[in-house]
Amino acid sequence: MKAGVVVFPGSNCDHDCYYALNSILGINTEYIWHKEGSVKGFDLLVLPGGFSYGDYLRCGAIAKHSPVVDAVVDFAEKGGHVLGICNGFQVLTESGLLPGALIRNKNLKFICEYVSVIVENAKTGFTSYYNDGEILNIPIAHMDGNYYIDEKGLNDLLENEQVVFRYCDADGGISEEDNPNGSVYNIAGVINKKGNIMGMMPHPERCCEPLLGGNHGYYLFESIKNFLKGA
Amino acid sequence: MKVKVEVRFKEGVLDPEGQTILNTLNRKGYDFVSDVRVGKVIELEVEDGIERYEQKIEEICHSILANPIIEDYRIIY
Amino acid sequence: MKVKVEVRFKEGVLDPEGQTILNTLNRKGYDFVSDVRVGKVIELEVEDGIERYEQKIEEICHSILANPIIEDYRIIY
Amino acid sequence: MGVYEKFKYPGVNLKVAMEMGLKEDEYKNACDILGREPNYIELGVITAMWSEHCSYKSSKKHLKKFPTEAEWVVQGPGENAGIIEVDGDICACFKVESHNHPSYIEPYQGAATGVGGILRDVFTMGARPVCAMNSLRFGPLNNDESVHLLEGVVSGIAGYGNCFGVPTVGGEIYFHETYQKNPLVNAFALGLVDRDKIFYAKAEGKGNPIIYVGAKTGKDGIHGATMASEEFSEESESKRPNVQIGDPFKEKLLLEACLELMQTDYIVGIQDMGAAGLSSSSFEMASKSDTGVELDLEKVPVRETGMTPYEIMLSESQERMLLIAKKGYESKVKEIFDKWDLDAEVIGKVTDDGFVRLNWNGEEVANLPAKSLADDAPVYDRKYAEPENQSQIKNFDLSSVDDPGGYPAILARMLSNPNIASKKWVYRQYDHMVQTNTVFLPGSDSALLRVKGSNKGIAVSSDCNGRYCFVDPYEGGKAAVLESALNVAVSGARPKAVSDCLNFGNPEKEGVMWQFVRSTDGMSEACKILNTPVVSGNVSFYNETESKAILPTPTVVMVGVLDDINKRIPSFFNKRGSNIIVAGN
Ligand SMILES: Nc1ncnc2c1ncn2[C@@H]1O[C@H](COP(=O)(O)OP(=O)(O)O)[C@@H](O)[C@H]1O
Repeated sequence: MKAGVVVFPGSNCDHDCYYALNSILGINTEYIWHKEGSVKGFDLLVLPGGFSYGDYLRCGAIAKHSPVVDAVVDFAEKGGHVLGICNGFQVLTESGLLPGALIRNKNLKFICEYVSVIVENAKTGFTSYYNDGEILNIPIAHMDGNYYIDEKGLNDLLENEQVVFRYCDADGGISEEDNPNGSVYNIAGVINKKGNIMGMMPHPERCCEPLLGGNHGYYLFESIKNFLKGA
Repeated sequence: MKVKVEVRFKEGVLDPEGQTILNTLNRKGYDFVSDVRVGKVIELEVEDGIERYEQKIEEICHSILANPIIEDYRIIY
Repeated sequence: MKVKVEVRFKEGVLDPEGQTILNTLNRKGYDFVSDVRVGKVIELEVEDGIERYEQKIEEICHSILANPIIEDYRIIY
Repeated sequence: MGVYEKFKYPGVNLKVAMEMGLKEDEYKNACDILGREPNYIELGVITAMWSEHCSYKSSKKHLKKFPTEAEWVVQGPGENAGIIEVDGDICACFKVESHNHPSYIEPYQGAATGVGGILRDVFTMGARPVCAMNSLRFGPLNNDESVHLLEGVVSGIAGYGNCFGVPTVGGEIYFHETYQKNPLVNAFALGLVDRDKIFYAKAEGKGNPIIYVGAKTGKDGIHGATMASEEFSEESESKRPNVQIGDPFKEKLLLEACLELMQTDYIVGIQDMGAAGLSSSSFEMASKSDTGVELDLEKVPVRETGMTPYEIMLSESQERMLLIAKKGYESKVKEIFDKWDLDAEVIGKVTDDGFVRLNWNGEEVANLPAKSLADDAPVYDRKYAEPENQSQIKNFDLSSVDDPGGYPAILARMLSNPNIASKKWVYRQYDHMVQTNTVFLPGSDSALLRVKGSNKGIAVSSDCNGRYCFVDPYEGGKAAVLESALNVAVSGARPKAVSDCLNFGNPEKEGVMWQFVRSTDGMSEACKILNTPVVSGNVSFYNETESKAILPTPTVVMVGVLDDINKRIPSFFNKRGSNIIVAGN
């Protein structure tokens, strides 16, 4: 398989995603420049974290107008697998590939720390190496990670098992207290109905090695690598 | 000439910045304020002859300046 | 009743957000736009009888809503 | 009509020069060097260049005593940042710098642009920044002003560093009443660079083009360097320059474009535009290389119409660089900056006559000898003397402190003191993990980074106890070096070199100057004994408001190298049942 990491001006987790995919998981990986109009030959696209276009106007709002995003949309519509992490998740909601929107954290501050999230759906291509109900220790680092969706939208998500990760406490308990940013239903990550586009605020690429304090993120990449094996 | 666009959260979407300002105001004793909503105002400097551009400005607002899932906009000429 | 306050960068102060939006608009072919400035609009819901509060609202703008060193504000009743 | 009539620049005499900030003898000295009176633009340039901030005129003499050499030192003081060897060809490039005055005026932007400035210092040398730190001082948190400053500064640092994508991996923060109207914001950055890819501020090769890259020039911070060299007063409030606004997004693009350019062989030298903007960058490049430069100021990209040559020379707009390309490669350079959507404009060329010549639409508006202005900048041997009440301060009677009632109460009081309490509120706002190198997160004694492609690690700690320094500046200076070295050492790393930021009051006062001299004596002593040379640093004087000086605060940032990242030692208890051993006395 071959993975591509999209680079927008202002992306700053592009190197980290590349390192995780290429050096740690041994996946053949290339960068894709935002002015590229085509993404042929890739099996997985990763939209990395950072501040595309300075996050001016709204996070992800300007990146959505890059030529590469048209190509990403096309790729996704044809069933290609896309993972948006943090700013990448924001780009996916802005461009309508995933439902909902990400607004300013309820405390209005940037938050960088390890949090606990519970795996709500381990049946996706991105999460098959986890178990339902498993608790992951994984870092977040964002200013606008407060997931918003209206009630009807939320019901749709629940009905179709599209909520993949939720913020929780160390034992998996879910309350407002363990919701770092104010997200509706403590949502930390969602997937589209078809199961090929996932967005998440936590950074799996930051916890792929014990040296950095944890490797729970490793298994997410291992899942998708295995899922796309032979592709 | 200038065109102003006001973008703000739809009713029903929580506005954390507005809430924080409201709390500050009330804490400081300005209790005649009962709600605060924060939005953006984007001022565009455009060529004269606005009639020609009205549709395009609408397009800009819809596709770039506002996110219709959470925001409303208003164009002020 | 509602009072609106517009806050924006003073003339001459760099507005990186406005510049970035301008570049995007031009790149997308909206080249009739020659400048963009971004500000905030803050809507306060206040008790009726605004006359009593005018001075306090001025105070709020000056000390909380705007940063007079880099921003100007305008109150719209 | 010539430029001088057009822009109505006043004639120059001693009075005008003094109003701008030059001292009488400095003005005379300038006239001697030129062999004539300077014109108005020249005067502005000289005043900025000779400001305390740019010229180190009060500190130069004393900084000489720092040890600056060791086998592993690749670049000592005098460049944009210092460089040491980490592992073979992999080198670390670092520096700490103050942004105190701007942060008091506008905490968010002041701190943000402080971070931006130090990052540029590091990447102008070819290094990709891999971590940032900061050392902060505020008044006690019992009043709105301090809270406002703290919140603004912390979010400014976060706003800039997070967007730029450099992890802010640690720092220190301390509260004391003397910082109430003089908060300190010292920003540190460290980058990695290969030994053969280090770049210098060289303007060599007659006829080589001088290219301006990055953001456009606006009226930001004109005379900022001069302001940073004065005490705060009502009057300086009114002279306040336009606040500089940082654009971390643009800086990130500038970083990527510069590093991409540095992989080519199109360029000869590069220098960031920091304090005193185009003035100091062009002079430094010309004087260091014994060449000259000629600039056509009307070609400088500007943000506003109607900017004058004077304003262009003194603007402190952020996110700009000056680079010298090889002749014939102009369009290649432009191509790279185009790719990153940045301006790149040829604004002049290198000459060989030793002068900096400034033109405006063909008219020569200034002509200054580069080397003599730089080398003959004033140097002061300021008087210093121990303050009369120093022994009283030193012989403070500890028994006069009230006893809160037993150890539990003492512990509770200590832990609730903001100086000792957890700093999580601060570092939670900083992205401290981006780039996936941070092995010890904030909350540890020192930050520890792994170096991709090497087995080694880099440990960094920033420390200074201003109260020690106040009681005994000599011992305090020593202690600052020692504390930071110990913090680095307990992670398992060997302390290697220091960058320092010397924050003091008004050096024209003998007591303040005494604190400065004694602190730096102490630091030198400790650095010599530990064999940790000083490779970069910065001096910030005039940290006084209404004649009250801050505590002497010589911030020390120690950088150490851990030979095997697997042999690191965390600073927390790891297992129940471990033995606890106290070492030392
Ligand atoms: N301004 C700051 N920015 C980032 N981290 C900070 C800051 N101030 C303190 N820290 C972090 O908080 C932790 C505790 O700091 P401090 O109380 O100074 O510790 P110590 O006294 O052990 O040196 C350290 O890891 C330090 O890096």
